[in-house]
Amino acid sequence: MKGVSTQKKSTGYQRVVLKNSAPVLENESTRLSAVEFKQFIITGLKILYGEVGAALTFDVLKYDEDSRTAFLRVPSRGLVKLWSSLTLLGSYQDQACAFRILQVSPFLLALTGNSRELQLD
Amino acid sequence: MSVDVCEAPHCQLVCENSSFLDEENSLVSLVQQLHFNYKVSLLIPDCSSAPSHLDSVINSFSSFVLIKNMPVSEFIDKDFLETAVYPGSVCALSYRTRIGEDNCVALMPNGRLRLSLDRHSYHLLGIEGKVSKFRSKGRHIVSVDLTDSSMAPGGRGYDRLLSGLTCRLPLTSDFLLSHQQGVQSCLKSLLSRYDWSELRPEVSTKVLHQLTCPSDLGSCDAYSVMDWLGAVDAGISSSIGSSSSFLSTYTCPGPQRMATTALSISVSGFLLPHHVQILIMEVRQFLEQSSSPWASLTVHGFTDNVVSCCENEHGRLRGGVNFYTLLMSKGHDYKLLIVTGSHDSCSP
Amino acid sequence: MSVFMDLNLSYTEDKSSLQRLIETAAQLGYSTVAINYTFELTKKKKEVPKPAQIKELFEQLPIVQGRSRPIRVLNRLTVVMSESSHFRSTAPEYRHFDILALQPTSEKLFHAACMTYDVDIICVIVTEKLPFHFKRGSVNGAIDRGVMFEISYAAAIRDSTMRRYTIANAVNLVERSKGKGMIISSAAERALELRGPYDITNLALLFGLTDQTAKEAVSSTCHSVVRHAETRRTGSGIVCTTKVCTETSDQQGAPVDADTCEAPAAKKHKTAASEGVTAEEGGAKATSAL
Amino acid sequence: MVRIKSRYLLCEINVTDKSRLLLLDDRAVMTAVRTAVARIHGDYGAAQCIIGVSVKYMNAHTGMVFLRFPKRCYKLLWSALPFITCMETRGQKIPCFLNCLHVGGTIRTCQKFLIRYNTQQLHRLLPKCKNEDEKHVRTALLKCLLPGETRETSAEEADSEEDEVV
Repeated sequence: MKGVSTQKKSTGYQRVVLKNSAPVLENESTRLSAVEFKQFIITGLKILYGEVGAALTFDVLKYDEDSRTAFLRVPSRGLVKLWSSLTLLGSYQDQACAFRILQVSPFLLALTGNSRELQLD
Repeated sequence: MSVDVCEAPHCQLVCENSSFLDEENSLVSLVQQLHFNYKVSLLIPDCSSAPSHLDSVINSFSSFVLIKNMPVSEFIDKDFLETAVYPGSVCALSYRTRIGEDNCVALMPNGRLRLSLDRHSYHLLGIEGKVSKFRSKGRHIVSVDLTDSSMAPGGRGYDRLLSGLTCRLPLTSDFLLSHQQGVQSCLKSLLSRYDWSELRPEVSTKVLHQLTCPSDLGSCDAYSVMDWLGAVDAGISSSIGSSSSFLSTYTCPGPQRMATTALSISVSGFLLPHHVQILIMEVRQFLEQSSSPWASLTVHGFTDNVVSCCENEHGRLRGGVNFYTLLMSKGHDYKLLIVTGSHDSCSP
Repeated sequence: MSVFMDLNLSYTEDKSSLQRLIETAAQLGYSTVAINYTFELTKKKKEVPKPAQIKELFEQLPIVQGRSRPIRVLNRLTVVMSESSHFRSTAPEYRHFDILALQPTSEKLFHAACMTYDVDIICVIVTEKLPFHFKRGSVNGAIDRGVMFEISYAAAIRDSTMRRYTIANAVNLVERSKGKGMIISSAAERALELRGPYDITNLALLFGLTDQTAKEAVSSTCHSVVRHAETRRTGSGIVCTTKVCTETSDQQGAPVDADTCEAPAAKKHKTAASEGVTAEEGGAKATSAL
Repeated sequence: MVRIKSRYLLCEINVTDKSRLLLLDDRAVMTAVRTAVARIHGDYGAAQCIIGVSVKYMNAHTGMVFLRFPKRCYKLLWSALPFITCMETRGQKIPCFLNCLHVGGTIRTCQKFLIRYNTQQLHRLLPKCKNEDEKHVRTALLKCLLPGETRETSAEEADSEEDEVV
């Protein structure tokens, strides 16, 4: 019988996933495709962190056009940058907008089991 | 970039390879120790419908009740102590309270009552507790063993707690309550006094078609396994891009194969560890008979839970994540992945 | 850690937009908000505004997201001060407000605000380059007195130049105060300028705050401000009422209980709002004496 | 009294046409630095540039510049310097690049380094000299080593003294 237990401490590798309902636009009828969505976030990064920020790699894992909800994945060292640039993004094509970050977790798996989403009654 | 902006959240993943046949495996104790489970999700590849016995186990998760506006002092009510606490097997957790922000309460089956209080409430209650480990300013954890002799009704400790909870700090909250033998029969008198509703755990079954999965899940590293399972759970796998795609570079880890069907079942609610245990046994049995090479079971705990694994304190600033994944393969071997994370995961 | 607060929602005449603002704040998970009235004494005719009654705004206050309690709404007055005569500490008009804030525009006034004026919050200008340098002495003086500094972020969302000034001024302040005694609020005029508390915690990292102080900036430090305001309004906490329950007074009488009841109260926090503490202590003693 | 910690960067402005170096002034350099930082690091970088960043000394003849950055973010700001390709002054664009020679905690160390560096440069140039000029160069070199040190120090020590004290 083997019972090996290993401990791993993640350092550089780790990824962080954000689930964000994004963006809440002033004009509800505006539609955003996945590519436009990513482009928009890159613009935001570029505004706040310049060309260095625009070079940050992140993935749009899933994007739902109707609800404008997306799963983003970013290396953990880029989390603060990406998150803060989303926070400070205030307008999309001259209309006010806001990103609402729903959940942040080092594991994608944790995003599907958020007990705060439990709605009873 | 200056240090502050590059700071990475860190978190630990404990990975354990063992076998069910190993007498010393820690699985049973781990499952039993996590009292407050929010969601169990199960993924079985190469399987299109759950066999009846597995199905019945999934549907046998006991129902729980939501009691509104109940004072915490009800937990040390003499009747309640005798019918529910002393025999054990009752679980209660304050609902719609957030750890780190509000006062949270948890009652564990072993009769321990744990309160996470802010400074002000802590001083009002006047029961000794510990300062929260997570440096949250002024947060205190009060832990009382209700089965202790001094906590028997009439005892000095009991009186103090009672006066604390009824007079100085009349804490009320919504509670989720679950009982191994069914709540209604055991706690009739309690329920009669409050507004309550009985709820059944929600079961959802999905059959996934043409799922790309790693051909050898066991040999992949733990992080990619977790990522992949998460992707499947979130429904991302179907839109997985290539490594050069603009939108996403996420790919299935390792050598791939296509599973024609896969079964994904999730149960969410207020689940008792006892039932999780039964489910694990059932899946084990199922694996031995079926053609599926492995099955994965993920158990998510409640985020706003005062206690985490091994009765340690759970705090969101450092332990927002609390879940474990069990990868079971044929031949009674399993791989257990526990996240003992220390990242302030966020869900506003 | 206590609940999340946003102590600065700009007041607008438009009732529905103000309602929307408060609803959004509740939705984002803020448990307490303050409606801010800005008062600038430039033209002589201007009078101190009268706060709107919260009851008139809402029949029923919106429920905080994920909780079962309604949001708490306070009123706050910000006095923009370019001359020392602009702020009259005893003005009866100020009494209508729960929280009193001051925005000094020169170094001298900043120092005076930090050291002497009886206010709860000192606002840091974020829309332009700081007209003066923060002196460590003034900053520490304010922190010792329990007066907090406020950075608001809505300007940073609106405009790129202001974003630079917001970050620069905030960084400058944090450097002097080491992140202590700082609150971050929105100063939002529209609902879309509000951000969630966790977003702000993350944003505060850019200002040079640590994880811990960043979180405090939207929670416990704000709590201290509210407490400080309560004490200021109740005359240094001399007059303070506490709920006393009579049912179990027999148990209270036991000497052991009286001791334990008092002990934690005595070693209470020596935070900024120390006056508030004495008030509570008095309350606790009163309870145990019964 | 707590000092605001700064870092001083000693940079050399390299231009193709040496004569145009004289057109540059403090302001041109500062603007070039600010623009580069804003481009490379965006608003966040630009915000760090608002307080505590300045051109402390500039020698238009040799193209030497002392830049002062706050210590907490000097690496961030420094990383934008290589992206400066030209400077604008009096309506003219001067193509150039900045070469950072030394980073010091005080102006004094930077200045000491500069003198040593200039001496080295002279030594390097020495073999190239024709015989007639050699004498002149030698004397110049000696001057640079001993009296030069006192001469330049007096000019800049005042600068390092006025290191911001708050």
